[in-house]
Amino acid sequence: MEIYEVVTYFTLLLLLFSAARVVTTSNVIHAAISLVFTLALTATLFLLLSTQFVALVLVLVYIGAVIVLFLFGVMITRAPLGKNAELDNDKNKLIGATISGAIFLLFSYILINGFDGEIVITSGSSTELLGEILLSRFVFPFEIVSFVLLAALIGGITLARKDEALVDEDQI
Amino acid sequence: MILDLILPRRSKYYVAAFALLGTLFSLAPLVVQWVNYTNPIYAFEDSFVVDKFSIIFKGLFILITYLTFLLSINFIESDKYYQGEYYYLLLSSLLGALIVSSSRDLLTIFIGIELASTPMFLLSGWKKGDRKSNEGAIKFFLLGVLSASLILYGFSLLYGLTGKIVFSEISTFIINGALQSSPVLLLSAILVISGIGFKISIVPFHSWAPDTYEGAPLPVTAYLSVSSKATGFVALIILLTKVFSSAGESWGVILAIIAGLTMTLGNLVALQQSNPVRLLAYSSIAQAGFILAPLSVAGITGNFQDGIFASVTYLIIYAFMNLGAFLTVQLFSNHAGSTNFYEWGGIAKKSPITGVLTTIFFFSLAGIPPLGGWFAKFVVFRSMLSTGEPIGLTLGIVGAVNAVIALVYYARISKVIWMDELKDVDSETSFKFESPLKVVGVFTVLITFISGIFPGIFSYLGEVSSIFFGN
Amino acid sequence: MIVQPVLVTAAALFSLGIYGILVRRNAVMVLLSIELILNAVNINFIIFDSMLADSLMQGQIFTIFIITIAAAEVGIGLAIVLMLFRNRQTANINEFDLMKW
Amino acid sequence: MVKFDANFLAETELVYTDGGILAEFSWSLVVLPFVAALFITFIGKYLPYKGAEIALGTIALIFIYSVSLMFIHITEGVASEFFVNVGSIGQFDIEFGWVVDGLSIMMYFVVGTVALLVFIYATNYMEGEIRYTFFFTSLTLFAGSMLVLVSSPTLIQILIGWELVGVCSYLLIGHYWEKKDNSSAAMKAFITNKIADIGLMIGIIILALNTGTLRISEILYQSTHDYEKLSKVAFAAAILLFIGAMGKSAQFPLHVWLPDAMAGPTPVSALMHAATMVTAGVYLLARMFPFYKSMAPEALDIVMLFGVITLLGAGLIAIVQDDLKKVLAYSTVSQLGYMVAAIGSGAYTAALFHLWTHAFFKALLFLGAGSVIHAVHSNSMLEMGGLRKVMPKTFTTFIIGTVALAGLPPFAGFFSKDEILASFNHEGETTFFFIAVLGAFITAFYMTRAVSLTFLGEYRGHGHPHESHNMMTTPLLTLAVFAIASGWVNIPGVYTGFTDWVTTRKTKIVEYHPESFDLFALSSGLIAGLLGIGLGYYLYQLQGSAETGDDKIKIQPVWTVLENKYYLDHFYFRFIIDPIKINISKAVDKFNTNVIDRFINGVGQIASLLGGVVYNNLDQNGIDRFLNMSSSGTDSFGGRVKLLQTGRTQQYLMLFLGGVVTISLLILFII
Repeated sequence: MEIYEVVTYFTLLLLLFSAARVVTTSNVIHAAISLVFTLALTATLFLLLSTQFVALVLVLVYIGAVIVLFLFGVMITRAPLGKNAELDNDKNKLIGATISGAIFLLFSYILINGFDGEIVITSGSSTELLGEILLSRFVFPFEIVSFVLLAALIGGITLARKDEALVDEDQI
Repeated sequence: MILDLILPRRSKYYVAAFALLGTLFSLAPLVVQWVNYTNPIYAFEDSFVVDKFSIIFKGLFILITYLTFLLSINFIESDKYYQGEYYYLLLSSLLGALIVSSSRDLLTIFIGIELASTPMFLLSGWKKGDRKSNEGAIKFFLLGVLSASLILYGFSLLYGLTGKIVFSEISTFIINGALQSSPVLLLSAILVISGIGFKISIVPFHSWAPDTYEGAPLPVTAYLSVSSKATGFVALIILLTKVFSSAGESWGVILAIIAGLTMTLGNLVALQQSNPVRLLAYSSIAQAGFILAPLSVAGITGNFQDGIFASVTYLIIYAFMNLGAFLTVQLFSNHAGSTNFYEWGGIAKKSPITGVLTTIFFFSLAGIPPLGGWFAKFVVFRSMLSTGEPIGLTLGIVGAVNAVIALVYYARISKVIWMDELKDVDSETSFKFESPLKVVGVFTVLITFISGIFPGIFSYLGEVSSIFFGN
Repeated sequence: MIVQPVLVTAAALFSLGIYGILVRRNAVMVLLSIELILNAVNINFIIFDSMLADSLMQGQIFTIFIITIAAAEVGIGLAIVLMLFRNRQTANINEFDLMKW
Repeated sequence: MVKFDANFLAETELVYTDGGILAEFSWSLVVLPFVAALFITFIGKYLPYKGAEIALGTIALIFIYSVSLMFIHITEGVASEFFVNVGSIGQFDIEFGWVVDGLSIMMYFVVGTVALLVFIYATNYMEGEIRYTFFFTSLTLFAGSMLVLVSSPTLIQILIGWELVGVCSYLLIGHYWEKKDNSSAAMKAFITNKIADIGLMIGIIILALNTGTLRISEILYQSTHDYEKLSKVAFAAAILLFIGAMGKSAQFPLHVWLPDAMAGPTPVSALMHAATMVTAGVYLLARMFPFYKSMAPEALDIVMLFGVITLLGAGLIAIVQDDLKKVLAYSTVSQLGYMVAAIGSGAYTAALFHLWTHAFFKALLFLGAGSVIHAVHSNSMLEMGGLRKVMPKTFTTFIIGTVALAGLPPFAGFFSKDEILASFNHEGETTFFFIAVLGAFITAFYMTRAVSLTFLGEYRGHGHPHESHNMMTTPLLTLAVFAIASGWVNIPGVYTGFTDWVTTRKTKIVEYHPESFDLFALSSGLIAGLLGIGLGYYLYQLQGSAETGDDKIKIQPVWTVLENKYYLDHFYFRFIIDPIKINISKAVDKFNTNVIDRFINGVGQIASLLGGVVYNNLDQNGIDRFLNMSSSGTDSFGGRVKLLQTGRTQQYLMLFLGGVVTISLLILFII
C-alpha cells in the first residue's frame, strides 16, 4: 500500500495548497479556478477512498454547475478582474488569521486525539447499494430536499429578476 | 400521518386564500392525531416520530404561519410583490419547521433546519428595491450559511464518533461507550449549539438579527422572530436532550452563561433603540435568553422534564405575544410613516384599540400579570430556582434584574404612544386597521390573556414534556 | 493508512474557508470561501464513512445531501448578491452598513 | 431581640363557622370591580354621569357586602377559604380562590369604606377633568386589584394582585399624563414597584419549592410545625417577601416612588395612601406573620430595623415640605414605618390596628387636602393660609384628622399608636421605643405646621377660595367620624374586639396584648404628641403674631424658617461641613430674647434642619441620584454595548466565530 499512501498524501498537500490559493490570491478568476482544483482534488480523494458515486456527484454538481455559476456571478457583478489589491480587507487579516488559526489548532488537537482509526477501503462498486439505501431508508429527506431546491429556484429567480416596477425611487 | 406535511404543497396554486385554507386544513390531521394519540409512532427506522411534543409544535407552527399569512395579505397586495412565490416560500419554511419537530436523526433534522431557513434568506430580501432589505438579507444569508456549516461539522464529528445518525442510537452508543466527556462530543455540541444559536439569536450569534429584522418586510420579521426562533429552539431542545443529554453538565454551564449574557445585552441595547422594530429585535434576543435559561439549568441538573416544560411554555406564550407586538408595530408604523417611535407621541389617540393592544402586548412581554408573559416568567424563574444550584440562583438574579430593565423600555413605548403629545394633530389620514389584521389581533390577545389567567392549559405541556423525555 | 492526516487537512480547509470569509471583501469571494468550508465537511463525512466501514453508507448519503443543499445555497447567495449589486453597484460587503446600532 | 414564643399560635380545629353562603359568594367582591370596569369602559361614556354611577354602585355593593361580612364575623367569627383549581405546573396546583377570615374581612371593610367615600368625593372632584370615564375605570380596577390581593388564599394570587395594583397605580399616578413630570412619576412608581415585585416573586417561588404548595395556609401550617426543609430557606424567603413589601409599603430605601406619586389626582392619593397599595405590604407581612414568627425571627429584626429607620427618616422629611400633599405623603411613609416596625417587633394586632385607624384618618387628611387644593388651585402651602374662615367644614375635619394622626385621645390614632408603643415597651426594645416616641413628636410637629400654614393666619394665595361641594364634604365628615371612633374598637381593658377580629384565622394567632393601658408608653406617647403640637403651634402661630401683631408680618416666622430652608437647599448642602453650627448661630442671632425662646427655637431649627439634611441628601439627592445614576449607567453601558453592532457583516462573522472559539476553549479546557 506504499504507493497508495504516497498518492493520498500528495493529494492532501495539493488540496491544501489550492485551498490556500482560493483565499489568498488577489485575482478573482484565479480564486475560482483554484476552487475548481480544490474540488477536483477532493473528488480524487473520494475516489481513493472508493466512494465513486460521491466523487461523481461532486464533479458534476460542483465543477459542472456551481463553478460556472460562480464565474457567472463574478462577471455579472463586474468584480475587478486580474490582479487587484483591493480584494482583501487588510484590517481584518490579522483577526481573521488569529481566529482561523485558533480554530485550526483546536480542531486538529481534538481530532488527532479523538480519532485513531484506520481507513477501510471497501472494494468494488457501491453505487448500486447507495442508490438502494437512498431510495428506501432515506427517501423522506430525499423528498424534502426537493423542496429546498424548489424554494431556492423560485426565490432565486424572483430576487435576481430585473424588475423596474419595484425599484425604489430613492436609490442613487 | 404524513398528510399534514403534504398538504402545504397545495400552495403551488399560488392563491393567498388557498394558502390560508390549506394551512387551516393541515391543522385537521393534527387534531385527529391528538385525539387518537396513544403512543409515539415511528417511521423510517426511528428517524421520524409523531408524538405529543411534535404535534403541539406542529400546531404552533401552523398557527403562527396562518397568522403571518393574515399579516401579509395587505402587505403583499399593497406592494404588488410576488404573491405566489411569497406564499410558497413561507409554506416551505413551515414545512421545514414541521419536519424539525418530528425528526429524530441527524440528516432529517438538518434538512428540516435548512428547509426552514433557506426560504427565509430569500424572504428577508423580498423588498427588492429597498437597500436595507438587501443588506439584511446578505447578512442573514452569510451568517446563516456559516451556521449551517458549523452544524454540519458538528454532525460529522458525531457521526465519526459513533457511526450512527439516529438520535436514540447515538445516545445509547455514547452512554455504552462512556464517551460523555469525550472532547469530540463536546466540540460537536459546541458547534451545534453555535449553529442553532444563530437561529435563535443568542449572544454572540445574534448580530444579524436587528439588521435583518429592520430590513425585512414586517410580516417576515414577525415570522423570523417567532416561528424561525421557535424552530431553532425545537431543534436545540431535541438535539440537546436526545443526543447530548449525557454531556449536560458541560453544555449546561456554557448555556447558562450565554443565557445570562443574552438577556443582559439584549435588554441593555434595547434601552437605546428608537426604532420599534430594532427594539423588538433586541427584546426578542433578551427573551431568547429567558427561554434558554431553564434549558441550561436542566442540563446541569439533569432534570430535563422541568426545564423543557418551562422553556416550551415560555416559547409558546412568547410566540403569540411577540406576534401581537409586531402586529401593533406594523399598524403604527404604517400610519405614522416613521420608524422612530419617539415620533409616535400620542398616536394611540388615533386608534385607541391599537393603543390598548400595544400596551397589552408590551406589558405581557414585560411580564405583568394577568397577561401570559407573566406566567411564562414565573415558570422560568421557578425552574431556575428549583434546583438550588448556584448557577440557577445566579441566573435567577440576573433574570430578575433584567426583568426590571426590560420594563423600562416596554413601558416607555406605551408611555410614548399614550402620554406624549400628539404630533401633527391635523393630519387627516385615517387609521387603517384591516380585517385580516383584526383577526390576528383578536387571536393573539385572546391567547395572551387566556394563558395568563388560566395557565392550567399548559399543564398538558408538563405531561407532554415528560412523555417526550420518557421515550 | 490512518485517518488523522486527512482529518487535519479537512480542518485546515475549514479554517482556510473561515479565513476567507473574514478577509475577503467581495461577496462572491466570500461565497467561494463558504464552499471551502462545506467541502471540508464533505471530506469529514466521507473519511468517517470509510473509517467506520459503514454498511449503511450514511456518510456518503449525508455528503450527497450536503452537495445538493450547497448548490441551492450558492444559487440563493448569488441571487442576493446580484440584487444587492443592482441596487448599489458594488459587491463589497463592507460597504453594506446602512444599519447599525 | 425578638424572643421565640412557642405559644403564639393556638391550633384551632375550625371552631369558627365557615361563614355560610355569604363567605361562599365572596368571590363576587373580587369579580365585581372587573366586570364593572369593563362596563364603564364600553358603555360608560354614553351614560348620564359618564360611568361614575357604575363605579359608585359597584363600590357601594362591595361596601355593603363587606359590612355584612363584618357583621357576621363579629357575631359568629368566620375563618374559611375556598379554592378554584386552574391548572398545575409540575407538582404545583395553581389555584385561585378567596379567603374569608378576620384579617381579610378587616381589609375588605377598610377598602370598601374608604373606596366608597373616595369615589363619592371623586365624582365631584374630578368633574370636568379629562378622561373622566377612564379615571373611574382605573379607579375601579385599582380597588378590584387590591381586593384580589387581600382575598388571596394562595401566594400566586397575591403576586397577581400585587402586580395588578402596580399597573393600576401606574395608570392613576400618570392620569394627567400631558405633564411630563406626571408620566415620569408614574414610571418611577411602576419601576420601583417592579423591582420589589421581583423580590416577592422569587421569595414566593422559593417558598413554594420548599413546601410543595402555593397555599398560604399550608405554608403557615408547615412553618409552625418545624418542617426541616422550609427552615433552611426561611430566612432568605422572609427577606425576599419583605423586599416585596418594602416596595409597596414604601419602606426605606424603596420609598422614593411614593412622594412622587402625589402627581396623581388627590382622590387617587387618598385611596392609594390610605386603604390600598401601601397597605399591601403590611398586609402581606401580617398574612405571613406566623411564618416570620416561627421560622425567621431574625428576619423580623431586620423588618423592625427598616420600619424604624423609615418612620424617623420620613417624619423628618415631612417637616420641610412646602407641598401639602408631600407632607402627607411623607407622613404616610412614616406611619407605614410604624406598622412595619410593629410587625417586626411581633405586635401583629398593633400593626393591623394602626393600619385600620390610619386608613381612615389619612384618607380624611388627603381628601381634606384635596378639598383645599381644589379651592386654591395650588399644592403649595405658601399660597394658602387663613382658610379656616372660608372652609369651615374642611378645616374642622382636617383638624380631627390631624389630632388623630398626632395621637391625642380619644381620637383613633391615639389608641393604635399607643398599642405599638406599648408593645415596643413590652418587648424591651428601649431604643426603638424612644425613636418611636420621637417619631410621635415629629408627627405632631409637622402636622401642626401644616395646619398652621394652611388654615391659620392669613390667606396668601390668589383667587377666591370657597368651601367645597357637599359631595366632597360629606365624605370628609363621614371619615371624621371614623377618625374619631375607629380607635374605640380596641381599648385595652375596655373592649378588645379588634384583636379578636384580626386574630381569627385558620390558625388563631395568640400574641401579647395589653390587658390595660401601659401607662409609661401611654404617657410618653401622649406627652410627645402634645409637645409636638405645642412646639409647632408656638413656632408657627404664637411667635409670629406675638412679635409683630401685624397681619402682614404674622407670617414672618414662616418666612424665616423657609428662608433658612432655602438657604440650606442651595448653599448648605454644597458645603455640608458645618451646617449645624452656622444655622444655630443664625437662629441665636435672630431670637435673642430669652433662653427658653432660644432653646425652643433651637429645637425647631435643628429638627427642620435635620429634616432638610435627610431630605436633600439622602432622600432626594442620594437615593434619587442613585436610581438615576444606575439607570443612566445602564443606559451608557447599553450605549457602549450597542457599538458592537457595527453594521459590518464581517465583524458580525468575527463576533460569531470568536464566540465559537471562546466557548470551545472555555468548555474544553476550563470547565
